[in-house]
Formats: sequence, structure tokens, C-alpha cells
Amino acid sequence: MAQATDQRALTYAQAVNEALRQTMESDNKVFVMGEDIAGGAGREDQGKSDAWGGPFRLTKGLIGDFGPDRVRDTPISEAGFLGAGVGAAATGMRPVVDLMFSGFFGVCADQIVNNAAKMRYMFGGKITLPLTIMTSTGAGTASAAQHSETLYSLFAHFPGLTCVAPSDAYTAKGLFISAIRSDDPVIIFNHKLLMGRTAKSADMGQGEGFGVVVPEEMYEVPIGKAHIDREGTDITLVGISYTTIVCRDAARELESRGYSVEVIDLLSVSPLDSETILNSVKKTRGIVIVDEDYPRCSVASDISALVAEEAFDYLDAPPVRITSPHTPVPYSLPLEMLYLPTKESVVEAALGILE
Amino acid sequence: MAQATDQRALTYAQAVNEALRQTMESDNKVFVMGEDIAGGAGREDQGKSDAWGGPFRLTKGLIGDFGPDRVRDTPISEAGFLGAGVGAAATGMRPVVDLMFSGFFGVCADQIVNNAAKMRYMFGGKITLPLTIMTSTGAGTASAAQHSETLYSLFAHFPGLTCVAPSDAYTAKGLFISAIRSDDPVIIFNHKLLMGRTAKSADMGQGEGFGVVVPEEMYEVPIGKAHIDREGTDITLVGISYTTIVCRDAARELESRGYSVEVIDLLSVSPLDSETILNSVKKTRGIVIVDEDYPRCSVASDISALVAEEAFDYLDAPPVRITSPHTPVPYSLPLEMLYLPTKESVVEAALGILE
Amino acid sequence: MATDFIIIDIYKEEPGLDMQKIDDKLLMQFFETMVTIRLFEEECRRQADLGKLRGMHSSIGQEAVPVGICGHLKEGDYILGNHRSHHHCIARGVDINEMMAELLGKSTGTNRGKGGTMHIADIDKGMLGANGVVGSNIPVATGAALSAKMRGTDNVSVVFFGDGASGQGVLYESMNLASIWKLPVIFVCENNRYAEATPFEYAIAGGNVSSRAEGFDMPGIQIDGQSVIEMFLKATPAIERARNGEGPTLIEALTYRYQGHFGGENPQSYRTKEEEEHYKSNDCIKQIRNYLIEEEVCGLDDLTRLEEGASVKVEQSVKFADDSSFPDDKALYEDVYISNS
Amino acid sequence: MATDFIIIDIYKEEPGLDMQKIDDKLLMQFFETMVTIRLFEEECRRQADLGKLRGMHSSIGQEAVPVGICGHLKEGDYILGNHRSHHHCIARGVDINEMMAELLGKSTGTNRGKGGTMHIADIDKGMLGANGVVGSNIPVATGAALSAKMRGTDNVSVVFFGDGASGQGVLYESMNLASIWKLPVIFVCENNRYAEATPFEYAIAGGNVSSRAEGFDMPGIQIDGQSVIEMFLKATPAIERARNGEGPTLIEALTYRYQGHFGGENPQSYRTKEEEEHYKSNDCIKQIRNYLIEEEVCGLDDLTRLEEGASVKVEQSVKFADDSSFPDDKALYEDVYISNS
Ligand SMILES: Cc1ncc(C[n+]2csc(CCOP(=O)(O)OP(=O)(O)O)c2C)c(N)n1
Ligand SMILES: Cc1ncc(C[n+]2csc(CCOP(=O)(O)OP(=O)(O)O)c2C)c(N)n1
Ligand SMILES: [Mg+2]
Ligand SMILES: [Mg+2]
Repeated sequence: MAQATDQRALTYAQAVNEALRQTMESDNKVFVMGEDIAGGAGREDQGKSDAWGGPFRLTKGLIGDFGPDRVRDTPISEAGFLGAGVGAAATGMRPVVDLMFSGFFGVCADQIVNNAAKMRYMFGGKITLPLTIMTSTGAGTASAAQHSETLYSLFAHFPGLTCVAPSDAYTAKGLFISAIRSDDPVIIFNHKLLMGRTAKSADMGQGEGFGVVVPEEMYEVPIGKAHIDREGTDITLVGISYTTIVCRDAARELESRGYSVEVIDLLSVSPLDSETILNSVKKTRGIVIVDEDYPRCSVASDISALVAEEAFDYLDAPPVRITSPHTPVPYSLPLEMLYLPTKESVVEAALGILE
Repeated sequence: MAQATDQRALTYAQAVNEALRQTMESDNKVFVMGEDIAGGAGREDQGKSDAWGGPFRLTKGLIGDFGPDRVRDTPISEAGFLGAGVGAAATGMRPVVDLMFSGFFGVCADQIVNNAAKMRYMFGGKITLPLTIMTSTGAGTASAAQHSETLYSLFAHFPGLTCVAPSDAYTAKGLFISAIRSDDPVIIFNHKLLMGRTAKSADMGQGEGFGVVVPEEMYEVPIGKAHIDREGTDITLVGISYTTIVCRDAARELESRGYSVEVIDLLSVSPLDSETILNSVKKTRGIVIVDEDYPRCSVASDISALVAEEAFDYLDAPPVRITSPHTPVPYSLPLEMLYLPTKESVVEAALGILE
Repeated sequence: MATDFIIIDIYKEEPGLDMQKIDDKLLMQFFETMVTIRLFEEECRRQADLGKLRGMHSSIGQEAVPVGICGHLKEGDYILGNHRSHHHCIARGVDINEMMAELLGKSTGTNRGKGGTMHIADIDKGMLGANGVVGSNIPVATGAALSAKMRGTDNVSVVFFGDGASGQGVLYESMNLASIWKLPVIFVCENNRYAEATPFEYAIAGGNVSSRAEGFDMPGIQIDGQSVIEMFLKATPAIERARNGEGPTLIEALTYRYQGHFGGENPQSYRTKEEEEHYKSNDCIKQIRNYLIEEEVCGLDDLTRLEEGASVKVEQSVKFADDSSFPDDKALYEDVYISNS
Repeated sequence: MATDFIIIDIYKEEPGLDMQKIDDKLLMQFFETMVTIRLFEEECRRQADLGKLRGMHSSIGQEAVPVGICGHLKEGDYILGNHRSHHHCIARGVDINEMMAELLGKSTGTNRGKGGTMHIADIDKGMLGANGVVGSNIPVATGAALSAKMRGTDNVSVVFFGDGASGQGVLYESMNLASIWKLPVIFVCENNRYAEATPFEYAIAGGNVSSRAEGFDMPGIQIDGQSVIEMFLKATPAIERARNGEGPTLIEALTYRYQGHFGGENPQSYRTKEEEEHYKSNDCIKQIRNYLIEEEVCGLDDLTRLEEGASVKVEQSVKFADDSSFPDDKALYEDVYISNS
């Protein structure tokens, strides 16, 4: 892993912005498109040289340097412009396309799963598809059932799609750069609650994460590799995106009770880094998988099944999944809080295994 | 379970047809719509009183009795007409809507997952949504990557959707009737290779299935319940839709080698009948899950994880999943054959556990 | 600043507005409802500032559109809304106590607190739900119209969506379906010039939505959405057409949103103050207020009475919501899987 | 029987077809390509009857459409097809040996046997892939046009889809995008009167696709798709417009499919024999054949030579395919996950 080289405390959003800027500078085939990506900037009739810069401000300011051609506002036509991303990627460009919330996949899934995911295979390998899709996920913002989903499990179901979920500013920048450089379609899931956090705030203890600061130079975080966020010997906690923070919090609590906890930050939902997970479990002999996605047919199930099948004889207790319940995301604050996986539930599950 | 009352050897498609006819007769709120559901019949300019009756002829002849209003051809606008199904279901009708191949979900997923699945929850329960969606699944017909998918795992990921996968003519009729009578949205997955089979041909041995014949009267196969297709004590095989046949074949082979095999025909992918699965595994102490859907984030993973987590101490060996590989469906015959789960692979996996 | 809207009106040849068709009581009701919407939305903003309401899309400025349209509706008719839908709900008669309770996440809310601002629904009142996915409500409305037709009623369904939603293909799928099946649905596009930060002139080829109707064999009409009287009267043929079984109409209502897209977002990052002032000077409530006075439909005291009444009701809605409890924990697991729970 | 097509032609005011713009060699090439397509499709049917080819959508009857259009294309231009795409591929110059091998699932196929009839692609030849999901290819074509524009070329992209695909919203999303961005894409709707068993008059509000273009601020034109000469000449303004950076055009080519929708399906379950004969009597190959003879572009012997040449090539394609091997088992796992395999 690249090492931190300075003390810049970028937010996740700023780190993504930097990754986009640097990849666009270094490769003129890279461009970004989506709704409000420029956000009304760069058009003469409006006279605004900068505007939204994306719904989460990930593309803020880019239009000034790269112009409206490469920082391209789209109408609200996800199928149309994701399909256009596929066509552009198949013919020499490297588009980064924004799907504002993962819950909107349903209007454009065909372009993602039937074209982006399958073209290379269907065409016998005679094509590459360097398409990056970025989308936002997660509950906790009073956005209710349609705007709070996680859904990487859904995409991971499909062969041909690479799915990554950064957990902080450091991994965001590195995974964006890896994704844009990949010749496969990659979907990057940005958790809404992470985007405003600095690398520093993402890391609150000793030796946690590898992202205390974000290096200015370009670096890759490798796709398909999980990161051992904290080493331990008594139990393994697996976090994905925001739940890595939940796992860290739980780890701290468990450590205060005298346990040695290993936290795995999954980073890649597909391909899955089975090796890192299995090695960890073979050492700790117990695992809690913490996932905000719906529980059925999910990556949490995959990991639980993987561990059960491949490390059966090493386990002292069955694997445990801590996920959202099998319900849509509710609006009301107390219900939404109840909906999310918490440190408490992770600690409880871990103690159930440890004791 | 209802008992067979006569010796009618209907095909799966005929059984579905009968279920539709009977529900339409008994409830005038039921209607069917989809592409080529009437198939050009019933329109004066064509002068054809009967025509396609659906791509798989499931609605053949219905237009003669119920007219074009209730057997309704649609343009190729899945989002438009599935959404219309949602609106009709929310306002007093009981539509049955055809999504020709499950692989087309991507053009209309929003209507299914954001409206059908969530409306009741989002609206605080002040609505019911008696919408039935039928779709076809499965490889084995040279239809390549976009027309051969299974995908019930994808829908089962979403809370609020009921997903059922009949395995023969008997369960097809009963599940259709249950689905249409349900006040929840239900998706029925019809495997392409099953639709031409008779109840009899689906059952080739002693006491297999409960569907040796299809009763003429209306009956329900309960949603949310798996069926013990064959009782046994040494190992559990779980089949879903067509793979139930694969499991039966494997069971016969294993029995010829002296093992007592329990076959579970899952029938409901969501909700999952955990109880039946767990009880079986607690008895047999071993399980092979056989599924044609993609392996990642799938119902096969769910079952493996369920068993590992809830029946850990009963297992003599880790659960095994036999699924399609994590690749799109290839076209070429030898590759497609290699793609599908086979009796041989199930037998081998079972022997791995048993021996 | 952006150029003003150019109105395309397929009914132009017809004589001017026939004020006979709209009685004084209705006009005063329109005023009252529009004021209620405005005050409700302003109150929501306050509740948000207090941290009790976690964000919403304000409909201030667009009150006239649904109020004019809903003036035609009767029992059994349905409307559907989008992410910006408080004005639709109030125009259709949804109880503002229950709406405020919903926004504050209370168990007495329209949706028992489970839907919130983007999903307010009240089936009994004919509000078939707001919807957070742009365009997603459109085919559902088409289905409600199909249902009305199949059930043998003369009910109609009305779907409100923004200029931005014209980017979604499902609009055209639905227009086509409604047209070939002659369904009683009215597609109402509220063109408020922006979809988030994106101006409609940039995103919509040809610069208007209404003229797309013709290619789908149905009337398409633009109406000045700042005039509730125009909204009501010019929508008449569309409603009649639908009730008579002659099929759908596409209405593009030209309007303006005063606030930012969402919550406290500042719209001046993408539009000019000058433009905002231009539209605000033509405010829909001001217009109807002036009309009522100038045409002596009623007196100033009547208006004051209506305004004060609205204000009291809005205040009460907060009290109602405040006095209500949050849902029980078990509500999290309810309202999903009827058949199998 | 169904009424005949009524042609809408926005270029009608222009003078008649200018035969100067199409030279004799090109006409003879058109003939040769169309005959090749016809023979190839007939051969496919035989291969299916032999059980070697497991089903396909035949393009017989529709040969003139892509042949006329592709007459304008040059290197770097892309076409995209749909489920019924053999004629598109051959018109664009994809090798029929590799096509037949693909159809028979052989490793020498265009797609190494992994795609089959609905997914034939040959990027190097400018065929960016057939696509089995109706309408799904349309935005991809828009993206290829965007790419051509961003890369600073004057290349165009052409997407072929059926009348049925006009039901898919993504067509209108793509038309809108292409229009606001002035992309060099030509949307070619092959209206062959049916989508599976459903007649276009039933499914398409207004009865035609081309007039929907106007609402999206682009030209829409109908062309007699049974005449390769008309297809070629009347498509000229669309291609020029695209190459000049002026934006997209929608072309509706009026044609007819002779066979059933798929495999051996009998179309007379939903259409009349009379109608079939009407169209077959106006066969596109017959037409160009007669023209070449009547206008003395060439002699009968030339035509015979071309026909025989095509026939031999089609025969050879079967031999090539037969002589090729099926893919290795490991091919199942290849061509997915470059970065991580
Ligand atoms: C399918 C989809 N894409 C994007 C969004 C995010 N989004 C919410 S509102 C909005 C703008 C909608 O504009 P318009 O339809 O004009 O309605 P307005 O907000 O102006 O009332 C966008 C892009 C969404 N909710 N759904
Ligand atoms: C999204 C989608 N819906 C349905 C189908 C099934 N289907 C395949 S071809 C076809 C008819 C297409 O008609 P048209 O576009 O007119 O093309 P044609 O077959 O006439 O060439 C249908 C419905 C599909 N492939 N994709
Ligand atoms: Mg708007
Ligand atoms: Mg057709």
C-alpha cells in the first residue's frame, strides 16, 4: 500500500475530486458526465463559471479546467446517458458516469447489466469497456426508502461488473484512480455519510485505516483486495464502506474488554478477496460481517457462506451477519436509527462468539 | 397439500393457462397484460380470433373468453406497462403482468423495486398491491447472455417482493393461484425448460413431487413454504425450479449407491422457508444447494449461510453450493452445457459430504 | 438572464378565458388553498431550521399549478406527485396535520411516519403518492387511469412531474400507452425552468415538452402556471377529454420555484437574482389576490380572514405533529409481506 | 389486410431522386450484398433444420435497409444492430465465414462462439454489436457518436432497431441527448409492420415513428425500405447532417419481414397471406434486379455471376464453420474481468 506523504486532511469528496482531476489531466480520454455534474456552470446564458459541481460536489470546479465537453451535464435520462457511457467506452473513451443514488439503478439497469457487464464476454473478448460508474449509497439522512439503499450486492450478482466501496478519503482516491484506469466496467459506491469526512476524521485511533492522510500524487488502491484495517487474533469483523467505521468503533469497545480484534475493510465487493477473509478467520476462528445492504442475497451472505464452506473446521462458532433488516428504509428518525447496523449490535454479536 | 384428483397430464404451460383462466373467471378484477399476450388476436383489422397467446403460449386462447380488455397486448414498454400494473393494482385491480424474460428486468426494475416493492411500506401500510409478475428464466436454449438468466436472487434482495419458482405443472398452477390472490406483489419465475413438460414427465419415480397430476379445481400452493419432494436421512439436496429435477436425478443416483436422500423443492425464493431447510439439515447433517442463478449474492449463498449460522453444530461437513459459474451465459452449445449445474456435479458434491 | 417562456397553446384559436366557468366560491377556495400551501411550506422551512424536519423540496412559487388542476377533480380521481409534492397533496385535500406529522416522522402522519416528504400518500383523499424517483410516478398514473377505465368509471388520473422528468423515457412509454388505449390520464409537467441546477433550455431538445405530445397522437398544451385561473380554465378540455373516454393530454405548466432545489440550497449558484425577481414579481398568489380585489369578488377583509384561517391551521398542524408520538419500534418491521407475516 | 404504409417525407419538397449520386458500381455492390444476405439467411434456415443452428431471427425481406444506409459509411463509422441483425452485419462488411461460425458456436466465430445470433459484433469492421434487448443498443450508439465527436472525427454512428423498439423510452432519451448535444447519430427504425405478433398500427400511437422526431428538434423521415436506391439517396441528408456536426436524424424505413419472428414460427397466425404476398411482390432484390437490367446498368450475365459468387461464398461459410472447432472448455471462464483475472 502507498504510504502517506504529507498531512493534507482532504474530505472524501475532495479526494474524489482530486482523483478525477488528476486522471483527466493525465488522460484526455477521461471525461465525467451526469446530472448537475457541472450543475449549470459553463453555459453562456447563465453566466456562471462554477455552480453545483455534482450533487455531492465531487466534480466541483472541474469545469473551469476541463470545460463543458469533459464535465458534461446530462438531462435526467440515466438509461440514455449510462448507455452513452457504454458506447463511448467501447469506442476509445474512458467515461466516468454518475448515477446520483444507487436506488435509481432501476431506470438504467439494462445498460449496466446487459451491456456494460456482458459486452466483453458476449463479443468474445474483442472489446474492452473502461467505464466507471459512481453512485451514492446509504441510509441515515432521512431520505426514506428510495434514496437510502446500498445495493452493491445487486450489482455484484452480475458477472462482469467490478464493485468497489471505499471507506475513507484515502481509499476513495486510490480506488477511483484504479477504477478509471481499469479496462473493465467498475462501479464505485460512495456512502453519503462518508463524503463529508476527512481522512483524519475517518480514522480515530491508532494505526487504523491506511488513510490518515491523502497523498497528493496519484496512487492506486488495488481492486479485488480487502484491507486489514486493524490486526487482531480473537475475532474478525468485516466492514464495507461506512460499516468499516462501525467495526472500528466496535473493535475499540471490544479491545477495552481485553479482546484482540481484526477489522477487515472489504473495499472490493466484487471480485471478493476470499483469501484475506479466509486467512483472517483461520487465525481468529470467528467472524462478524457488518453490512448495511439488505440481508437477502447479499455480500454478507456470500462471506458467511464462504467462511462456512472454506474454513468450516477453523470456526469455533458460526459466522454472524449484522445487517439492515429485510425491510425498506423507513423515514422517521427513530426507525431509521433502528434500521442501521450499530456498534452495539456488532459488539453484542462478537461477544456472543467470544464468550 | 392438495391431493391429485384425476389423471390429467397438463403441461406446465397448460397448468398456468388454467390457473389464469380460473382466476379470471372467479374474479373480474384479474387481467393479464404483456407483449403478445393476445399476440395480435382480437383485433378487427387482423381478423384473427386467436394468435400467439403469449411468447410461451401461457395465455393461449384466453382472449376468446375474456376479450382484449382483459387479455391485453402491450407495446414493448416494460417500464410503462409494469408501472401501469402497479397503478392498476393500487386502485382495485389484480393485474398479472408478463415480463417476457427475466433478463429484461433492467428496463423496468424501477417500477418493480421502487414502486411495487416499497409502496405499501412507504405509505405506512395504507395500500395493498396485488400485482403478479410472471417472467421466464433459464439457460439451455442457445439464447446467450441476455436471454438466459435466472435472476430471482436479484429480486429476493428487495424487501417487499415475494418470489416464487414453480418446479412443475402442479406447483405452477397452485403458485399462480396463490400469487394472484396475494395482496402483495409476487414475481413468478417460469423456467423455459419446464414449460413444455407435463406434470407426469416432471415426475419420474416413486413419490416424487406432489404433482403427478394437476387437479382441475382451483387450489393453492402456499407461498413461503418449501416442499419436501423426497424424504431421506443421509443428505439434503435443495433444488429451485429446474434444478429440482437435477436434484431428483442426483438423488436417484445416490440412492442406487445406498444413500437416503432428502430433496427439498424450494418453491419460494422469498420469503425463504428457513424452517423446512433447517429441520432437514438437522436430520441429514449435510446439504448441497443446487441453483442455476449466478453464484454471487444469491439465494444459494443465503441458504449456505443460513445453515452454517443456524445449524452449525448439526453439520458433519460444510454446506456445498453447486451453481452456474460467475460468468455470463455463453452461446456455444458445449459451453452452455458446461455452464449449467448437472446431476454429475451434484452427485460428486454429495459424495464428497457423504464419504 | 434566461429568456421568458414562449407559450405554445393548441387551444389558442378558441375564444379567451370564459370566466363564467369558474364561480366566486371556487376562486376564493383557490386563494385559500394557495395561501395554505405557501404558509405550510414556510413553516416546514422553520421546522427544518429547528432541526425537527430533515430536509424537503419546497413548492413555493408553484402553488397555482395543482390548485388549478385539482379544482376539476372529484371523488375517485387520483393524483400522483413527485419529490416536490406538498402543494399537490394540499391541493388535493390531504390533511395538513397528518402531513406535518409525516414530515416530523410521527406515527399520526399520512404514512405513519414511514414515508416522509417524498412519499406522502393518502389514497382515500385521492392522492396516490408522491414518488422520489424522477418520472417513476408517470406509468403508475397511467395504470390508475387504466383501472378507472376497466372498472367502468369516468374517473381520471393526473400526474405531476417536473421539466426534468421529461428526460425520462418512461414518460414517452406512458404517453404512448395512454394514447393507444385512450386512457383518462392528464400528464402535467410543471416546468419550473430547472431540474436541480440544470436549466430546461439546456436539457430539453426543442425547448419545450408540450410539443412532444403530437408525435404520440394527443393534445399538448402550455399554460401559464402562475395564473391559477388560466390553469383551471385551460385544463378544462383535457379533463373533459379524459372523462369522455377520448384519451390523454399533456399539459406543460410554466412556473418557477422560488427556493433552492432542496432544503436550504442556494439557487443563485446557477441562476441570476434578476431572473428570480422577474418571476417573483409575477407571484401566483399576488395575482389571484389582486384579481379577487380588483374584480370585487370579495373584500380585503374576506382575504384577511382566509389568510388568518390558513395561518392558524398551519400552526395547528405543528402542534398536532408535536403532540404526536414517534412510531413504535415494531413499526420498522410492519407493512411489508401481508400474506406471510 | 392492413392498409399500406403512408409515407411521410420531410424532404419531399426537394427534387426527385438524383441518380447521379449513385454510381453503377455501387448499385451492383448493393445487389450483390443483398443477394448475399438473402442466401445467407436461407442457409441459416437449413442449418437450423439440420439442428446445427439453434434458432435465429431472419432478416429476409429487409435487406435493402442496411445495405442502402451502409453505402454511406466509411472507416471509423459504427453501426449497431438488434436481435435481427444478420443483414446489418453483412451490409457493414462483417465476414460471413466468421458469422456462420459464430452461429454454429465455433471458436472461429466473430465472437469466439460466445455471443451467437443476437450478439454478433466486429468492432474492427465497424459493427459495434447486435443486442438482444429491444432498444438497448440505441443509447450505446449515441455514446459511440459522442465518442466520435469528442475524438474530433467526422465519423457517424448508425443504430438499427425495429418498430417495436419505438415502445422503449430509451429511444426518446437518446434522441433528446443526441439532439441537445448535436451528436452524429442516425436512428434507423426498420418498421417491418410487426413486433413479434403485434402490428405497429396497434402499438404505435399516431401510426408512425418518424413524426416523433420533431418534438425532439430533429428531422424525421420515412423512406421506402424496399428500395435500396431510395434508402441510399434519401438517407444522404441525414448522413451529411451528422458528418457536419449538425446533429441526429430519425429515419423510419418501411419494410416487411417475410419469415416468422423467430426460427420456424408461422406468421400467418397473426397476419394474412394476402398481406404477405403484397409485400413479397414488391421484393427489394427483385426491384434492384429489374432496375439494373432495365436501366442497362449491367447485363443478366453480370447478375448471374454476382448471384453465383454469393452462393459460393455462403456455401464456403458453412464449410468454414463446419471445419472449425468448438471453443475449449476454458473459454467459458475467459473474457470477463480483465483487471483481476
Ligand atoms: C431517476 C432519478 N434521477 C435523478 C434524481 C435526482 N433528482 C431529484 S429531483 C431532480 C430534479 C428534478 O427536476 P424536475 O423534474 O424539473 O422537478 P423540480 O425539482 O424542478 O420540481 C433530480 C435530478 C431522481 N430523484 N430520480
Ligand atoms: C426489452 C425487451 N422486451 C421484449 C423483448 C422480446 N422481443 C424480442 S424481439 C421483439 C419484437 C421486436 O420488434 P421490432 O422492434 O419491431 O423488431 P423486429 O423483430 O420486427 O425486427 C420482442 C418483443 C426483448 N428482446 N427485449
Ligand atoms: Mg424543474
Ligand atoms: Mg418490427
